[in-house]
Amino acid sequence: MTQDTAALGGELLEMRGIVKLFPGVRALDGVDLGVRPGEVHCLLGQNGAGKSTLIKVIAGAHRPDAGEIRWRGEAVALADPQAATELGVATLPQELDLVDGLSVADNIHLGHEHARFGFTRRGRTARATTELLERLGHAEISPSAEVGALSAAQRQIVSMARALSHDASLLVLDEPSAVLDQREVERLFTVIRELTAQGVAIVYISHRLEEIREIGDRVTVLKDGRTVAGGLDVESTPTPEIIRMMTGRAIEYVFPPRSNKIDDAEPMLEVRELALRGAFNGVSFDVKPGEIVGLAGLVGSGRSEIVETVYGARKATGGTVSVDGEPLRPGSVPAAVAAGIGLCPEERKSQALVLGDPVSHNITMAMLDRGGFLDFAAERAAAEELVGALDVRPSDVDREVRTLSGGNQQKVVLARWLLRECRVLLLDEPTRGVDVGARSEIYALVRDLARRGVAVVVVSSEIEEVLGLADRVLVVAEGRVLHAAPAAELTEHDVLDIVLRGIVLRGDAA
Amino acid sequence: MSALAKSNRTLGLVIALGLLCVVGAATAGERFASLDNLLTVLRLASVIGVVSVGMTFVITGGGIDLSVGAIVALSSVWATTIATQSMAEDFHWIVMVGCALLVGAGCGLVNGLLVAYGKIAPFIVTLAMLAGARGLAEIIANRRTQIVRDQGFIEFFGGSVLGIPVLVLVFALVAAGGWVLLNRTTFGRRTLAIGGNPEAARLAGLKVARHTTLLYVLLGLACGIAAVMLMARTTTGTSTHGGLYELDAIAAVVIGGTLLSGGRGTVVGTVLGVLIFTTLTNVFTLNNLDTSTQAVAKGVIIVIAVLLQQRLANRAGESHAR
Amino acid sequence: MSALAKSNRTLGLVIALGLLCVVGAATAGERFASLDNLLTVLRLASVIGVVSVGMTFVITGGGIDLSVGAIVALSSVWATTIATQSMAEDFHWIVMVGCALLVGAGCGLVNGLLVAYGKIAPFIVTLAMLAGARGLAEIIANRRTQIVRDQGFIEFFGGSVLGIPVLVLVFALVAAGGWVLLNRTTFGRRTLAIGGNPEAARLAGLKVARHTTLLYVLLGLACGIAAVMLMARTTTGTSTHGGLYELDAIAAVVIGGTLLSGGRGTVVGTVLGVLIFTTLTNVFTLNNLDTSTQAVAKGVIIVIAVLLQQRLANRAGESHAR
Amino acid sequence: SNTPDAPTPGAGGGNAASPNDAPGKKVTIGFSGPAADHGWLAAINSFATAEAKKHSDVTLRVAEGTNDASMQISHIETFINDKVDAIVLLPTDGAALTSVATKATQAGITVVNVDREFSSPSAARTTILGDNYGMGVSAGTYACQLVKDKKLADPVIAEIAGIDALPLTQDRSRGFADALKGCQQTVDRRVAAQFTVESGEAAAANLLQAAPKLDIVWNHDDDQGVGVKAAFDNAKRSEFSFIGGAGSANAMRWIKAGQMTATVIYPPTQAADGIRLARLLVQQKGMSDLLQVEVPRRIVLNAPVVTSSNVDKYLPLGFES
Ligand SMILES: Nc1ncnc2c1ncn2[C@@H]1O[C@H](COP(=O)(O)OP(=O)(O)OP(=O)(O)O)[C@@H](O)[C@H]1O
Ligand SMILES: Nc1ncnc2c1ncn2[C@@H]1O[C@H](COP(=O)(O)OP(=O)(O)OP(=O)(O)O)[C@@H](O)[C@H]1O
Ligand SMILES: [Mg+2]
Ligand SMILES: [Mg+2]
Repeated sequence: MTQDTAALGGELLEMRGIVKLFPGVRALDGVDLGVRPGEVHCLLGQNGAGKSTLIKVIAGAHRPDAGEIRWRGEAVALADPQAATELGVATLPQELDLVDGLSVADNIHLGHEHARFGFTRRGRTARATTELLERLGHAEISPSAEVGALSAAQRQIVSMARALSHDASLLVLDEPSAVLDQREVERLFTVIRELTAQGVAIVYISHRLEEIREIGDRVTVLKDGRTVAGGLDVESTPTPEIIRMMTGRAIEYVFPPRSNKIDDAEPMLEVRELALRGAFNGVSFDVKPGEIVGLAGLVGSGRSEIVETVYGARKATGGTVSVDGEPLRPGSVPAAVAAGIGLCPEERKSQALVLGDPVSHNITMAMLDRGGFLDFAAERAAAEELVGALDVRPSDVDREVRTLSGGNQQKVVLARWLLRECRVLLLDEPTRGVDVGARSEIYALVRDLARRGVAVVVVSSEIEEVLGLADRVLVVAEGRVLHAAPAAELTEHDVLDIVLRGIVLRGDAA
Repeated sequence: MSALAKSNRTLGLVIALGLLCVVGAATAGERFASLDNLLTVLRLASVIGVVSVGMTFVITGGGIDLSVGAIVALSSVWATTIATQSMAEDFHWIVMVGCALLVGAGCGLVNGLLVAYGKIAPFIVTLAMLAGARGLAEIIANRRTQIVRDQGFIEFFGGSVLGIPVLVLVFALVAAGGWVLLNRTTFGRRTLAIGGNPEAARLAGLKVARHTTLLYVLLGLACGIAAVMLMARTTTGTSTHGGLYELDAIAAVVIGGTLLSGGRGTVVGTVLGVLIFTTLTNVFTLNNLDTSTQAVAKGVIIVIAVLLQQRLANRAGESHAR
Repeated sequence: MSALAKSNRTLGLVIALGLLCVVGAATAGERFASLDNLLTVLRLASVIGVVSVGMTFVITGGGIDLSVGAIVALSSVWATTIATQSMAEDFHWIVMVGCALLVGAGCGLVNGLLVAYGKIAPFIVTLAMLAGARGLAEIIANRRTQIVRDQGFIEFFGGSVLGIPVLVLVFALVAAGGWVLLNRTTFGRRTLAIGGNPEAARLAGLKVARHTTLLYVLLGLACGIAAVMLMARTTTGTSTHGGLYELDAIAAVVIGGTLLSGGRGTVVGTVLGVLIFTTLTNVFTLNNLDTSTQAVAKGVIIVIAVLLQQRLANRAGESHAR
Repeated sequence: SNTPDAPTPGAGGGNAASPNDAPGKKVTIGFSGPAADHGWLAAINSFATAEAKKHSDVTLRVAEGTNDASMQISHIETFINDKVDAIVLLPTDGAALTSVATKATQAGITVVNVDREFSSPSAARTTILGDNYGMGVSAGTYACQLVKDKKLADPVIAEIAGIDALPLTQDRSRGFADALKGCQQTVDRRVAAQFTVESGEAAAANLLQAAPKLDIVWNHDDDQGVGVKAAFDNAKRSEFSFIGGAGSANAMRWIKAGQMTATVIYPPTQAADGIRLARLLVQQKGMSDLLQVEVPRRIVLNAPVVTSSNVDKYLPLGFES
């Protein structure tokens, strides 16, 4: 790898005055960005600030309407993804772009296959794949497995391996940690440090500010499609200052206070010996009205499957779920919804949203089980109110959900169940991809719902979030509930101990 | 697609239809522009139009139905058997109508159940129904053309109300009903959601399987109505009715702007699509084109029309880079 | 779908075919189980088989082609015009073969360009081509059946090598080539990617439009080959060749397990699908079933076969709920 | 006017010139028939257009051929709107077109019904029928003759029908079976094709497998016959007598060459005759060969059998398909 530019301290990638217009939106309105070889350059900004759009410009997926791009000092036009790849840019997009029907190995090498005369060299491909996966600490993923059958986290790993497979000199990671747990994030950081040591530049996007602190060298902050601060040194910039630049106000990154008036109520949601063959067994817990129960655990521990089974999206092979004392018909989502349960699923794009439909339709979707005529005025009013309440940006409810930024899409899903006024709310990774400001808002909102008597179950890979938000925490590993305790009695360290070693160090089951 | 692009797409169809009319008027003059000719076109459009409106729902909901023609045939045959007709004689011709609608809806139900609960690809299910229903129609009719004897029936459906043929009225009613159902009711919205992302619809608590079944029943019902209209128009019931309706209906729906992959549907577009195809045939006939040339011209015109229409829609959503 | 489920799906097809053979042998005995009959079935399967293999690629790549039958007709007509035949006479019958392949590929190219660069829905493009190519074939042939005079041509393609009819060999070659292309080359992998997630394919730097065009050219070429086979088999070229091939080919592909929405395709499944349909007709004929009963039986058998096959595939992917 | 030995009028234009041919009042004739996706139907069309061209006073308007009754009805409606003088109609289905034909007649248009008969006699001024039932009878009678001549004991008789869903196919099969009853024979094997070369080949190939030995094969249609014959040649089977139907030029050439036993004529000139008659009717002339001053209400064309002994006479009539 040529390091001349690095030696000169020059910039590898320099972008100036980048403008990108979408119908009705200036997604990028004059962005400047400079990335040096061997650094981890963090890109920060609220949901919809334009980070992913900027990334897509770098990747050659969007053509900017104005602006200049220099690569190693020379002006370049990133006309298409191929041009970017040829320069040495590899991207891990926010919305994983994998092909479900292809194997892990084929996905990783799509577009730059190991081939001779057009024939794929399968042995070579498999070996290269295994190598990449090992490097990421995931040798257990088989190169021949179909990607469609992998879990969200595994897909993230494959996507990561795909980005690494290019031998790029600039690696762009758009929220790579959103579906990863702490252990996985650590592994990711190890790989990133290896790469930067070789002189590879990294552009890193995340809404988890503590990650930025740990891995970042410099930050660029975007706001409303503009660079508000470019190339600040991470060490010397305090977090509150960054938040202020992002949001324009000072936000305390805090969890709302717990209420303490729940103990005497009858449980709203009762789960008894719930089992799903091949996934989990003997899961029992109660959630009282006003209570927030968190499920903590590592990626792949079966938390998503538990909530999906409670919801009836998967048919339980044993056990019962009751709401307010009434047992639910297993395997029936409509029954669950009728009984007052709502689920924000893990993958918003494939499981929750109709991407081509307007925001308002997506918000009112759970109300459609009632027959009759639509009331457009009421629909619009309801959607606008929720969009306002959750601060979805832009606030236009007629906009196709597809065109919203990731975090704002998440808020739309939340809005759906707020409108439905559930008695039980199951939230699977509710803040995935949500920015700091909105996160606090969501926490407050969830707490507020609880205060109004809703029973809430939260699944999150961020242990801190589970501990901070929930009243009570269940620690899950390999399809079993290992431990249950009031959140106040657990620390992050405890939880990690439990899931990694499978033992309860202190405290007793609730 | 933005609302603007959507309305532009419809505009494109209107323009295409308009151009066609201009060509018709220029080449055939009076003969094209007369009220009589208009009614002829509308009457022809009405049968396949009813089927196409039903098809709009199934396609919008993410499905497809190849068996519509066969269902029309079976319904027409079943409703004109000696048994049915003599029952109709004893009672009222409404028996025949009821029979056709029931058979149509029944076939639709079978399609729907196999697709929604049997989880077989709609293409395969309805291909099987296509073979099965037409075979059954042939067996029932013994491959003879069955003549409708009830004059009341023929007069009712063959007649006019305020100068508008009843067939055209039926089509108008079905189209209007379809529009309301798709755009103004939760049923329509559910259809769009299920076609757009079935998994999301399921997780939002919608009864996807039941709804899908209903869509096919609805289309079956439309086929039953079309069978009644054909019976009135031809005064016969036969297993050869509805030949290639599947292609005609799907073509009209897709030209109209409904996405073949589901999630986006327009009844107005479908009606325009049907009218474009029917008018095309009419203009050809008036101009005495031979059949082969007609076929080639039709192919070329379809492509040009869609290209034009897309340019229009794209202008609205210009910078909408993908 | 796991590899297990996939192979189980193929297993389901093999079992269906096996059952069909058992039924054939039980009901028609010797007449079914003879080598002659086997070759007859294979010969019948070979023409539509070649088209279906080509169709597998287009569908896997996320497209559809309704014009295959029309392209076969046009190729056969063009390759048997007096002009072509006299050129063939002067030179060699290979001229006729070349002509058919060129015409097929040319039509495929037009389809491909309109789909990939014109961005028109494949359904519409190929519907237009269906009308256009058949019309053109009629015009060229003047709706006559053109007889192939070159005996060398007929003898070559009508002959056998080591007891295996040349037609069957051609089919086997096309199928084997198709399998290798889909499963062992970057072209095949890219086809799956483009069908499964075109946006991801684009971001991976694939030339999606060019590749899509190629897929249609490939299918056009397959249609040209099928036309040659048909010309040899029937010793004619006519505009009625290839009637309803679009349905037959798509049905074979879908029954075989290729996803109609793209992204998953199997040549082996397609070949089995073709064989099942052809054997079905053969068994029916041997048993002297009338066409209507055949149609009904066919419908029922399709549904049962697919249901069975799904149960098998599901058992493999059990816990894989939904 | 048709004896088995006399060619149908109109086709070869072999008739003596009659005063009827002299140009008269201008006549606009609308012609509508099924989709010409088939040699015989194409011949119907081309004979009709050729006939119209012969008369300077005739303007012919041809509607798109279709197999959809509803579409054909709208074509007739268009003709009515257009106020043509006469309509020559070969219906996709006689019964289905009856009501619109009645409407045309009531509108004062001369309707000539060709080939497939309306269900009401008052729907048309005159009807020219190729006799489908009679065609089957001719084929069956000839088959019986063969059985007797060749002294076949327990012969295997097969039938390759056309599109089975069409009433005309049913009529042909019924005629064939009825005639066979006359010599105590039945149809042992029956397959149906689609009136196309390709389907004929496929059906025949399967038929040959189903019946290891055949004595007589009647194929309804010479168009699909090209494919049927190809299947016979491919399988190198010729132990049977091969009877065709319709009377294409190909079939006649085969008969001449001894590759086919016989074919039953089903005249493709019906529509041309229809146009001739329509013109006469509109111009209020009679048929010059008849003493009767008016055109008859119903003409049923004969279905003669062409064999090697009389093929030369019919060859000029054979249509290229
Ligand atoms: N295809 C598109 N069409 C129209 N508008 C778009 C499109 N893609 C993005 N936008 C708009 O551009 C703006 C920037 O979006 P972008 O996805 O870049 O945000 P982001 O910073 O990545 O946010 P997040 O943190 O939520 O991922 C948003 O207002 C979004 O709505
Ligand atoms: N569709 C699927 N096909 C095959 N295996 C699956 C599928 N979905 C989940 N799994 C597997 O089931 C196990 C539990 O997954 P689940 O998604 O419930 O875990 P989780 O704790 O929610 O983790 P995550 O953070 O990834 O959501 C994992 O090992 C995963 O690989
Ligand atoms: Mg983003
Ligand atoms: Mg999860």
